[in-house]
Amino acid sequence: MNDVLLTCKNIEVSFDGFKAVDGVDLELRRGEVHFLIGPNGAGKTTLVDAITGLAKYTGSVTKDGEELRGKKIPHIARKGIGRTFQTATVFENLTVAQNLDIAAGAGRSPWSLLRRRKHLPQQVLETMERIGLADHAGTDAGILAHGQKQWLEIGMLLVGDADVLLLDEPIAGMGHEERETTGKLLHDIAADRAVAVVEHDMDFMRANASRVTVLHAGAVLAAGSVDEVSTDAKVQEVYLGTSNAAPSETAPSKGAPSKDMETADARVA
Amino acid sequence: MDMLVGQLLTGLSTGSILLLAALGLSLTYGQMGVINMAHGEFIMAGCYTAYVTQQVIGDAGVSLLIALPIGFLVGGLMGFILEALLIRRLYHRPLDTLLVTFGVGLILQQVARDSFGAQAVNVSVPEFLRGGVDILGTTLPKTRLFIMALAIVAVTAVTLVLRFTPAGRRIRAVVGNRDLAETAGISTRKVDAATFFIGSGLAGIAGVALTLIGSTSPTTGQSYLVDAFLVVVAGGMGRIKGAVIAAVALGTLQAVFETNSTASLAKVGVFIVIVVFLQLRPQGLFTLRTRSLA
Amino acid sequence: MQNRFKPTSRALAASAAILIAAGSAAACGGARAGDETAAAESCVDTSGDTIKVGALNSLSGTMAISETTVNDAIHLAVDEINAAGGVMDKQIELVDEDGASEPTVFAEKAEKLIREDCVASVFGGWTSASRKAMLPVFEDNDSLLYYPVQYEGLEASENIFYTGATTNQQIIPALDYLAETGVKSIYLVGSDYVFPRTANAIINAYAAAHDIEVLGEDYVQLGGVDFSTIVQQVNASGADAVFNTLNGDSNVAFFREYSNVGLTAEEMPVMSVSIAEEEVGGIGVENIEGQLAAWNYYQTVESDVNSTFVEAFKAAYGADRVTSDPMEAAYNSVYLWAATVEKAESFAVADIQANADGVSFESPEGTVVIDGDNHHVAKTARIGEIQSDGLLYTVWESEGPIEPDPFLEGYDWAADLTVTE
Amino acid sequence: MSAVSKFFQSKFGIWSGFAGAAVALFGIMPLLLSGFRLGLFAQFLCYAIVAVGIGLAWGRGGMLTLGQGVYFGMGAYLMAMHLKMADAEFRNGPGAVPDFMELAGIRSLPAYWAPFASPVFTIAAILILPTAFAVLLGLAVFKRRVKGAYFAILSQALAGAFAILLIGQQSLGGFNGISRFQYFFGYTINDPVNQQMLYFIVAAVLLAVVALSLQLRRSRYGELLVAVRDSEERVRFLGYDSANIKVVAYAVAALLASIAGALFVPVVGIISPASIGIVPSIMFILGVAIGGRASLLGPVIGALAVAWAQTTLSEQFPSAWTYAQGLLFIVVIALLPGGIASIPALAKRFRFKNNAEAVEATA
Repeated sequence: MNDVLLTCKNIEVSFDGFKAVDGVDLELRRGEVHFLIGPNGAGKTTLVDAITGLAKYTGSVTKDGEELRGKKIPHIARKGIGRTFQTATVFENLTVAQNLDIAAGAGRSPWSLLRRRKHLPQQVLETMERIGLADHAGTDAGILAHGQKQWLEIGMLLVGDADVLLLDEPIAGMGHEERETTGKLLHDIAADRAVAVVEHDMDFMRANASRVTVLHAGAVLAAGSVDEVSTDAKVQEVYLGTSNAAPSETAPSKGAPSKDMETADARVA
Repeated sequence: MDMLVGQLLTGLSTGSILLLAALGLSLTYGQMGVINMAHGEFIMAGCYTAYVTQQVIGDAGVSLLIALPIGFLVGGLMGFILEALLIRRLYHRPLDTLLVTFGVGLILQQVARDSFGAQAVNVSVPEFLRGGVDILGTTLPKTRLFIMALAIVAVTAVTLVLRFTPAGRRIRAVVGNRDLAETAGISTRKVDAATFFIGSGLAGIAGVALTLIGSTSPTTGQSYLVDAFLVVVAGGMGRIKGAVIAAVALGTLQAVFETNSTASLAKVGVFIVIVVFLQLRPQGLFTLRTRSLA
Repeated sequence: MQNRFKPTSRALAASAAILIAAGSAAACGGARAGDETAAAESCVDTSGDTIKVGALNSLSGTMAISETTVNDAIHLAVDEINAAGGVMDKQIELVDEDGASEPTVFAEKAEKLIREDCVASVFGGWTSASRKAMLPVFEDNDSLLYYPVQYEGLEASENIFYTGATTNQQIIPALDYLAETGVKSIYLVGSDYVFPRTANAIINAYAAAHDIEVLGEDYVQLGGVDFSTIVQQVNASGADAVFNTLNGDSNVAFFREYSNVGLTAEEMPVMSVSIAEEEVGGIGVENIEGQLAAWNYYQTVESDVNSTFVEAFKAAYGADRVTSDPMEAAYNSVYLWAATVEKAESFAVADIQANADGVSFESPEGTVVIDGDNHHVAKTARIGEIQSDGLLYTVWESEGPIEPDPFLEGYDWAADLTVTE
Repeated sequence: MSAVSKFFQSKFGIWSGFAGAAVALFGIMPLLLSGFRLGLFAQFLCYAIVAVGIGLAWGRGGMLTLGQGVYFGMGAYLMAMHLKMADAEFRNGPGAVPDFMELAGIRSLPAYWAPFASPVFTIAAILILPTAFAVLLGLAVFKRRVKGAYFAILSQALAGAFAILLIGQQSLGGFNGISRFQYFFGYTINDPVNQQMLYFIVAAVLLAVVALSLQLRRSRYGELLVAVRDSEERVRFLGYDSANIKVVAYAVAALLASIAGALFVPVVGIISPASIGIVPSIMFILGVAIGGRASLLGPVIGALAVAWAQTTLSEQFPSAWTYAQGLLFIVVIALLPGGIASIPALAKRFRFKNNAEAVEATA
């Protein structure tokens, strides 16, 4: 179960001389829900950008032995690396089924693209069940609830056969029940995939992380299990010493997640 | 050698005209991400401002100097109204803004036609700008030197305002990161209005100045607009420095093409150069925001 | 659901296909190349006490500036003729159409005037493009167009009467004048379209035969307003004169640049063929004073007919209005048509064509006479100088009307230029 | 979904829609309109064909192409060259110089004209050349991720440059363009029966083009195109090369414009740079916007409506028409971005909202 799906070595990203990511090593393994946490500006999203081909970097990202640095975004996506965005990005004018069908078809031949869809592919139907949107197949994605959009976006990665999922704040704006469902979904899909989650919500992290990497100022501060990380002195210093900085980075729209790591919410835990 | 100097000077002169026409456009694009197709008509409004001022005052020299600030106000006010009535409401629809402002331009042209007649009107060149000056064997009309000077003044003024005044800092903050600026307590709405006022006012000034060398008719703005757009496209939208370099480069290119072939082919040549240039430096990449794709 | 409807939808598809096929088959019976086709039947109604004619000018778009004045002149002539009793005792009813400055619209509206409004003839057109667009319409429907603007020649249609100057009534006299005044070298500047290109071809041939050196030939696109490079080159060439075939707004920019670099009419006169009284205002008299233009008519032409015409025009349209060559030619064209109708005692196209030769009119520019062979008009050529009041004054005029020669067949040096149809 | 729209989305509905349109175009219109008006209508139908392409590229694909005049012009000039060659050949034998060239002083046929004596070559050129040009330009632009307003401005500059280039070409009639065509593939154009045939051809092409557009919209490609319009980056992160998707729609739009231009020439009898520059190109957009850019029939209806209004209104009120055009741009795009086609849906939503409130009130 411990096979490594994605290996990042010494990733560096700089914008105009400012190093947003400064020598990060990361391994994503099948079966794990790997949380990336850290204060604002720690380089979490930038790291995801680098892996998915959006930001230029030095260092190396390999998957199945192939070096991905310098490859184009669509190529990396077809290698099985999928990502979501902080604001759920789905095709609002298309239905749930259409969204998933598009996501399932990146390898389709031009000829089949030009024909009408006769019936939905099996994996689309299965995924709709899995993300709880089977009843909404014909609903325009634009009128889905906030949380449903995020599930749909995850679903789109699933039907596209991505086995490395990079999720950027997947529970932003979700209520308690939705979080719980999302947590279950993450573990469910991580069974045969590697899942990385960029998240600020510490309760959610505690409840769901199989492994945690803490980033600070573009570098890895600590890595390990939840317990290892939460007892790490450096981490406590970063989070407690600047206790205002960490939570405030989460967008105001997120509601008010618990302020620090110690006050665990019973219902989620 | 003389030939080359002549072409360079002509290029500089054409470039400064392009720059005057494009400066405001570049500013408003950088600020709000919208293309204002009525910009040409703001230039035309500046032309007619010069005409009316001269009709009222009589003396060509005095009226030119008075018309410059009035033209700025007239253009600026038109831009301010356009921003408040339409552009603000179409904020997330840049392509629609482009078409809507095209409609505004059509109407403004017809208004000019109905109030001043379709025939071009004459704005006299003041005595002190008549004639030419010999520079390195090339005669440059004084009017063109005046426009060059005006372009330099305008660019300097805009740069200084952006850099050293509180309002300018706010504008730069919004151009840099709109959301962040908003969180920092800057009223982006007010800044938008101010930028549009300044950008359109620059069009008004350009209009006043262009009466010195061109015609003043309802379609005057159209003849500058496409070239101005190309300057903005090539210079990188919203970058004053880019606009300056692009204007001068395009002006020189135009002059060189024109000397060696025909003026018509020069236009086509410039277009091809821009498409090739965009292959090397596509701007689409810089506009992408990574955190959200909305 | 879908299955149940399938047979029906097939049937519908089939019926649609049959319909299309039937429609196309019915259409295939049309005339093929080489077949003799009868021209469309004329629908002109000559039974009442009015007769309809059309005026087709650009009332909107870029050409509206010039063409509305022509429209005014046509209206003036029609009103005068009606006041004097009409044509063959019928009042003229004028149908206005807007060519919108677009050749396709001219073609479309010409067809409408002929086929829907059933006009006896049409007056109008300005640009060569509009005339070329209308020409097939008038030929196909066998109707008549009176075209009032000077043009590049090399055309003679049975269905068009050209009442403006052709090249030998404007460009060649202008060159003669320049040669007479001792010009030995010229520079050619023009807008990039057919008239300047044709004119410059003629000028080059003339220059070669008359020992005049052509020092340069430059074109800007229509509407182009940047003349820095061209004026630099003109200035550097040191030519004795400039021959200007620019059009519209380009003239404004050109003359401003020209006077801004310090060039004057004394040093290097500019002979223009597209600047009339109305354009002078926009260019600014101070930029163009003393420069030359070649036309057949100026508002200042001294004759009783002209002073009556100018007075009538100002009375009808305002004292500040000026009259110009194309307006006068359009005004003439209505009278020439009326005179031809009276002579033929018929409104029919064939009768007008048969009787046109020799029809004359005492016009503001002097006597004009229709040439029945090429449908052009004999006209007096005049060189004018622009003076400080913005008007043009005759400095030279031809001895009497010049016979039109659209294909320049009477000029040996032009033999290489022209082809006869 | 209302019963009506459901009906028209069913197979039967689509077929009967096409059959109805065919009956109207082939049966009713020729009876209703005089020969002249029918010719005018054929001209409008040509604009409608362009509009279908713009609807695809802009409405579905989000590419605001302000330069469709370029492709319209290519098709038109290619066809005009053939017609002129055929005319000249008929009058003066093979290799003869078309009449307008004689007048421009061109004595021998330019080499690039020669192949257009062949009708097959001409038709192939009309279909292939503009499309290939659009593919090349599209790849150059979209691969480098030039989009949005940048693309709009570039396409507009292209139209400007193209018109200027044409004006400078005396061997293509320069500013005057090419006019005076006698024969259309052997048939005399100036013959009422043949003019009706031309109209039928244009109408049939329009129906075919609408069918093509319908198929593209309903295909997976059509969904993908909308996805690219709404969120191009998301599509790329799903593993698609979005540039290719856009290029296809752009090229199809170019192809349709070219076909429309080719038909325009025999119908109207003239093509000149005035019909293809910046302003005509942006006017193509107006009809599409008014009708409803993203709908199937909206662009067709909008293009017909604008062309009709232009012809009738500008006769009576030339200056008022310019105001109307400007106002239409502002009002339709700012207030009714979905165009006429969105009115039923808006009305329905309004009714639905009222009903829902009523239900809530009683509950």
